[in-house]
Amino acid sequence: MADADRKDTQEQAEFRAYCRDWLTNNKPGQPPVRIPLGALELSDPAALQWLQVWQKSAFDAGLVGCDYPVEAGGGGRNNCQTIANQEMQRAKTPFFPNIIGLGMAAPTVLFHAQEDTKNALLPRLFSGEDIWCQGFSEPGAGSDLANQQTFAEKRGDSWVINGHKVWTSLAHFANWMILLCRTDKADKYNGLSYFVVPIQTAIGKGVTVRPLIKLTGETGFNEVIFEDLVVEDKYRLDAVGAGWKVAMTTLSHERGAGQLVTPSAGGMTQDNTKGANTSSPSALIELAKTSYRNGKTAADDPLLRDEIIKIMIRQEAFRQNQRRALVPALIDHPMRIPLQNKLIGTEFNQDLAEIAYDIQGAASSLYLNDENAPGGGEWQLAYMNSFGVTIAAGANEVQRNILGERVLGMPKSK
Amino acid sequence: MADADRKDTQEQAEFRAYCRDWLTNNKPGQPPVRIPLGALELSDPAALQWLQVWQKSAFDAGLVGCDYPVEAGGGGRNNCQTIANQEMQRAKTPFFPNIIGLGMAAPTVLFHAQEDTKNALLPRLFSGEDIWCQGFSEPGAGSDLANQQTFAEKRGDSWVINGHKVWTSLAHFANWMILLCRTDKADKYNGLSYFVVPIQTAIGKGVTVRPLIKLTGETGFNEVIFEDLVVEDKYRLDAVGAGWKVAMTTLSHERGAGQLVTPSAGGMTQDNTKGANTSSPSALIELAKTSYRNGKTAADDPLLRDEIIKIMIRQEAFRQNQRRALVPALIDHPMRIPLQNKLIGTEFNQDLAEIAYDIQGAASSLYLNDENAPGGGEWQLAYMNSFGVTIAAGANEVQRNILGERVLGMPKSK
Amino acid sequence: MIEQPKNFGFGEDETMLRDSAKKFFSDHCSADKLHRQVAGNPDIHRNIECIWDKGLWQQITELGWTAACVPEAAGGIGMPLVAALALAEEAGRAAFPSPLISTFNTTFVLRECNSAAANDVLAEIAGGKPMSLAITNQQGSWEPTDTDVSIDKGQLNGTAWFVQDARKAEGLVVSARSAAGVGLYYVAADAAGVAIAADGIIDLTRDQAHISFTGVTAVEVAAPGAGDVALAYALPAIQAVIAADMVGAGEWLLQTTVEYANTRVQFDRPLGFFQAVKHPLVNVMLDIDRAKSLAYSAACAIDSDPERQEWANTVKLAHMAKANASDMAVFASSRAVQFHGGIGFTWECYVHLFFKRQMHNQMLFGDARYHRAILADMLIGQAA
Amino acid sequence: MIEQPKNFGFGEDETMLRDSAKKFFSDHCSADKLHRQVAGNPDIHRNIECIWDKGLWQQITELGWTAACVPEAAGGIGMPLVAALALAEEAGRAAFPSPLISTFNTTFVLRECNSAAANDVLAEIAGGKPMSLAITNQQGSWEPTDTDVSIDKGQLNGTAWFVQDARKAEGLVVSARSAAGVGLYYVAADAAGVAIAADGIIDLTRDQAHISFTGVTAVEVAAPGAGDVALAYALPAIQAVIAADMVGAGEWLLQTTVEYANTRVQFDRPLGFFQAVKHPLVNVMLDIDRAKSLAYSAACAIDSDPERQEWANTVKLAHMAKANASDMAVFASSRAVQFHGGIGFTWECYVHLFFKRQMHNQMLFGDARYHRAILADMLIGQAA
Repeated sequence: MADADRKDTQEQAEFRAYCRDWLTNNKPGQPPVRIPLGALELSDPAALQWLQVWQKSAFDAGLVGCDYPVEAGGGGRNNCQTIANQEMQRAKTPFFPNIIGLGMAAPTVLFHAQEDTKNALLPRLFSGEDIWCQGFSEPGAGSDLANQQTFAEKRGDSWVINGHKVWTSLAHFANWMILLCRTDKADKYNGLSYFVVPIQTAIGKGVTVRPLIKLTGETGFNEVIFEDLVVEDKYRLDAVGAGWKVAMTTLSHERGAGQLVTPSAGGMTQDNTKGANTSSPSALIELAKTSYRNGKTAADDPLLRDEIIKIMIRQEAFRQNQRRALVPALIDHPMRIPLQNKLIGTEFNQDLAEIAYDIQGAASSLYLNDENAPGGGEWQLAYMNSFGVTIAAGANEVQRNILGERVLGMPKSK
Repeated sequence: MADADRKDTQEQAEFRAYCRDWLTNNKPGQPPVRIPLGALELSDPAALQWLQVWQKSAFDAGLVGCDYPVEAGGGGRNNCQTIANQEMQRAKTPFFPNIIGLGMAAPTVLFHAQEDTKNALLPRLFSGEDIWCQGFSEPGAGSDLANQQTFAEKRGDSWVINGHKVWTSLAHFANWMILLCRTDKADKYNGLSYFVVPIQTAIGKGVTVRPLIKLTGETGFNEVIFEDLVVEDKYRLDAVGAGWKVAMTTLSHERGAGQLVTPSAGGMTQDNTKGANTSSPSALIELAKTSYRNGKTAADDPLLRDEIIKIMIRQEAFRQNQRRALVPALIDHPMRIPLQNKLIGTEFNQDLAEIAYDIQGAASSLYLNDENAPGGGEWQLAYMNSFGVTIAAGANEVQRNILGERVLGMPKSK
Repeated sequence: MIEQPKNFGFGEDETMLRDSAKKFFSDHCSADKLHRQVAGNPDIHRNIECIWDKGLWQQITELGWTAACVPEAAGGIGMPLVAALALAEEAGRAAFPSPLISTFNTTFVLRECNSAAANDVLAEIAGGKPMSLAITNQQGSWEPTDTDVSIDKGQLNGTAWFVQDARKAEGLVVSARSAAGVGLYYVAADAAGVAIAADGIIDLTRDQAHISFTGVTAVEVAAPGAGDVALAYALPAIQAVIAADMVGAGEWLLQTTVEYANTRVQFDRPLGFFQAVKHPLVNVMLDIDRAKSLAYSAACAIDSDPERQEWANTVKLAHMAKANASDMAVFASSRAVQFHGGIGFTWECYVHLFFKRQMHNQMLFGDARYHRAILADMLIGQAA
Repeated sequence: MIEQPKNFGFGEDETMLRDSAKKFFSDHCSADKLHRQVAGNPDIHRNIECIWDKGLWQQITELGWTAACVPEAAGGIGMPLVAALALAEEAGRAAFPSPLISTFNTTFVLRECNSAAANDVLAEIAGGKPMSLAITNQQGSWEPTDTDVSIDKGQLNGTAWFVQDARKAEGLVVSARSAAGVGLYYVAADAAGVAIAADGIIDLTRDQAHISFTGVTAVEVAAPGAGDVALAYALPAIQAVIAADMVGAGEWLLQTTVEYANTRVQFDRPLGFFQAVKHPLVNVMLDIDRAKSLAYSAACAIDSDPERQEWANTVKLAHMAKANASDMAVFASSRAVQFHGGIGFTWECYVHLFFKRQMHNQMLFGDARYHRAILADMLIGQAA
């Protein structure tokens, strides 16, 4: 389904033309270093910096935050972010590095922060000058998110925070964190509050960021430890005790089920970034045509052909699901498709990369540090990384609970 | 794996020779009517009668109950039932009709009944003269077996039984029932007691048997309603309140995990019984070689070939599991393999028959009443019937709980 | 690049038609009533029957359902294919016994014939005459060029197999081979030389037959060499409509099973508490949504592209829709029976009606593996 | 009909050997120690290393492991193959970094060569010399007749790919083609003209290389035309041994994940309470048991049938064992990471060591689909 296969409003059509024009004349060029598959895999500061420059130029051109209010640095448009996203995809631009800021922090700040805080933070968030991270997970609060132990204590006009966050992607680069924590130990859900916290300026002064190493060998996420960090009350979002409600705004956007469309660029092929595009079945077909498995071309194996087609059907269905989700006459429950997206998307990527193992046969043993690895070893890396997302943001087991309970109306499983 | 691929004890070797000799000289001959796939599908009295004659002749020859005590009608041998079973399988005999008697009632009666009751009941059970059924399931007690509502009240020396049993296979033919019921409403597990009940003689006098129709259109199981049925106390097994423990003896044998090997004949090919042997991958291959699917021979389709091989691997693994289960050095937990058998066996049959649908293509629409149906439509019948066993005797969801809890030591899921 | 409507072309008219279908089925075709109608005789060796309610068919035709997708030029309403899909989806949700789907499929084929004779038949369909296709050979091939019927000197001879709703149809479109290729021919179901031999099928909501033609005089609706082309052009619409029927039936199975799981208590909890029940049902839902999105996108692609400029994309979407829907149909049926437990295994539980319809649907016009194999050749290229 | 022992031939000697292996690994190769040993440098672009403990290898050879399956005539102990399986299973359970499996595989090939030269090499294996096979071409073919190495005038030229434990092996058995067919040749790993180019592999417990031979003088252990035959006869043993390694590693993954699920609390319950965790782990167990039963039955069939009277059955069992074990390895690994949650995604959690070994194992000597395709030709017959 091509981008233009939609009928635009007049505002959208004009904006689309503008975007296309701007993107034609403002190509980000070749990166000076290897760009990873996504923002969550960023570990090289040089890669980050190059991507930040790109995000800022896109923001300055009005392609980021299009539907946000003007006073918060947005474009004040209606349903135009999706147009900008389509055009950036079409132009095969690099992705935006401030993914957590754009996808989770921005809508949460918009809907729940005080006016001053909002207008102070959002422009630098959109431009990518500030990188954001998310302080939700804790050693004892993974899928059971409400089990927060990090504690914020009110002292005078400020809050003093102590606790331990884990799996914090991008914390090693982040200026700001969205933080869910406990303010009342007596009430699991109503005892939570939500803050935005300037962490980079506080490193060594109540904040410690320690890198965690993934099973792939990459860094990219972190532990963040708070020891008597003092945070001003103006950085609290919504009421004390309303943290769970605010977190739901964050999570609904994370799951693609929020009110606002996340600014997202991408589509730059891995040809440009020195590796395979491991989220694309077309790239898998290319791999199959050039890989030998047990001495034969993998693309000729009827069983692997069937696996590839199965996954292509899932990809096409995912696209058509997004399209149908916008047609009220053809959906029974407004959240039925949006709440599926995280589950479907992450399992798609996992299964796609798993097929690549069988396609490569013996060569699937090879990794990024082997010059003979098909596709540079990126498929194996992608398979391992795929578990990050089937686990994170509510493991997929929890996503299935959510769908069964909220959409199908079944009783809670816990 | 052929039967002889085992080293027999001397007793076993002699008994094997005896069985083989007897079976060579005592062939049951051709049935006069269609014999269904298994005893639980019996609905034609003529088929039952023919099978009863066969069971009695096998019992008279000493091939049934070989390892039971002589005074209970058994052969008093050691580990010889498995030899008789192998030889009956090899001789492709018909199955035994009294399957619930042999597989569930007999060991339960042996281990828990009073001596007189035991010796009175078992010989006619082994001979097949008495057919047995099982009164466990109720409308509100399926997988949750302990939720029994049928109530037995002690009045003088007897018990008065009221309640409603369902899914009772063979009740329409049965003389006896093993009955689990409640004797104390205050204690879920310790409030159960276990009886053997002569139901056929009580029909119209406290017992009503009503046929239930399966989704296949076949009859074969029933509702049994008790209204003030009076049962003598000698028919109680084990103590009042010990019903759950007694039921575990029944269930462990039903799951193939009991102390005693169930007498079982079988292997008579469906060629002799006017239909396909729908529990055999070889028969599936025959079907594939003679079926057209979308205009092509199904056996040439690489995807169906792979499905057939997958199921053949499961079949071979099941056989080799049984063999390994008897080698203490190669098993970690004594119940690990036996407790898998019900689950694996029933899903094997379901998946086997499901493949037959794709093999037959358009002709999979045809049923037993169509002369052009491949394999006489028996595969479609087998697929539908397969749900009977993935549901019955503790749905497979419950079987997986049992394995996770008893073998892997995981916490209870309920 | 063809511009497609944002809403799949599913506008107010289509929504009204669909909503009236919903009301029609809820008024006239409850599962309870359906069971009394078609499941009266469970006997496994019963005589082969053909049970449907012609009165309801009359009402349907008056509501314009058969005319919906007949072009205006042929006396129909000329609605887009997505309208037929909505009707098929509702029919599937009710497991409706009728020749509706067969008549739709015949419509799609005739629309591709571009002949006056075809338009005459289309006009009869618009007027409410039920029709079916007799285009499948004994080996169950869905290829447009395969047929066991031949035509010579205007007379049909041979047998067509797996004809759907054969005893409900009043007219048949038959594919037949001559030296010049495969053509399509119209015959009345009661014409001389037409012998309908009913099949004993599992699905209680349909009838099926093999039909032998012995010197049957027929009207040519597509010339030899043009008939298989017309069939090929109609196949994506046929696949999408059957997928929609499966989506409707799948949704009935899902919702009915969810309802049962929410009320049936075991171990002091409703079944739906247990993830062993909940998660597979969520997977059924995912499968249904995929199938539905693909089916409507295929239909919309057909509707949006009358010149077939992007025909390969249309064909792809339709194969994907049928493949996905077939797998879904098997899975949804199997889980519905399993999670209904003992009651699901009985004739009195309505689940079996839908189970059997889905197993029939999944093979109709090709099962999932068949469509994926075609897609593999399209999207990966022929294997060496 | 060959009579097979009831206990798979797994008697007292084999049990003792296995139990001593269990003790050895528990004393010397805890997961904790292993991680410190092989996972010191997580850098994704790290230099290619080959980490193993030669001291432990020395102990193993003293315990007689390498001699176990060398025939007595060649200076070995002559134990049945099931003994090697038990050692492989324990090695897999410890994810033991060593050339044990490669040396076993080389032993199985040399046993089929029936030459004095082969027996000389077997004697060296019995004495503790680690060996490996260089028999795979660049296209990763597992067929005995495929090789990229040629031999002419007693000299090897060409490259062998995917050589396991290449930098641990002191000797290599190389398959090479000449006009007369494929033969097998022994060369010392440090012979002139042998260039070992290490591969950057994911599995941290192995090393792998492609090895080029330039005018290397070699000792013939199987003549041209006999080498591929010897390889074909050795393959079932090789497949069974690798399956056993996977069974051991799978069991470690299962038990470790069960333990984690029983202690990790979420939503006020241990994870293992949830059927979404419990049932997949039960499925992992079923898969492991299938693979284990098939592997030991294949080994027992080889042990029981030296004359190869029922060779087709042996070949079948070995293909089944490897196919089942490969699928199990992928599934068990994937569920172990998933159910360990965030911690399972970290380098510090030992699960990744086994995950990576299993993904390597699953392709080694053919993945599941490869073996099933061969079985299809054997058991169904060639497709038209």
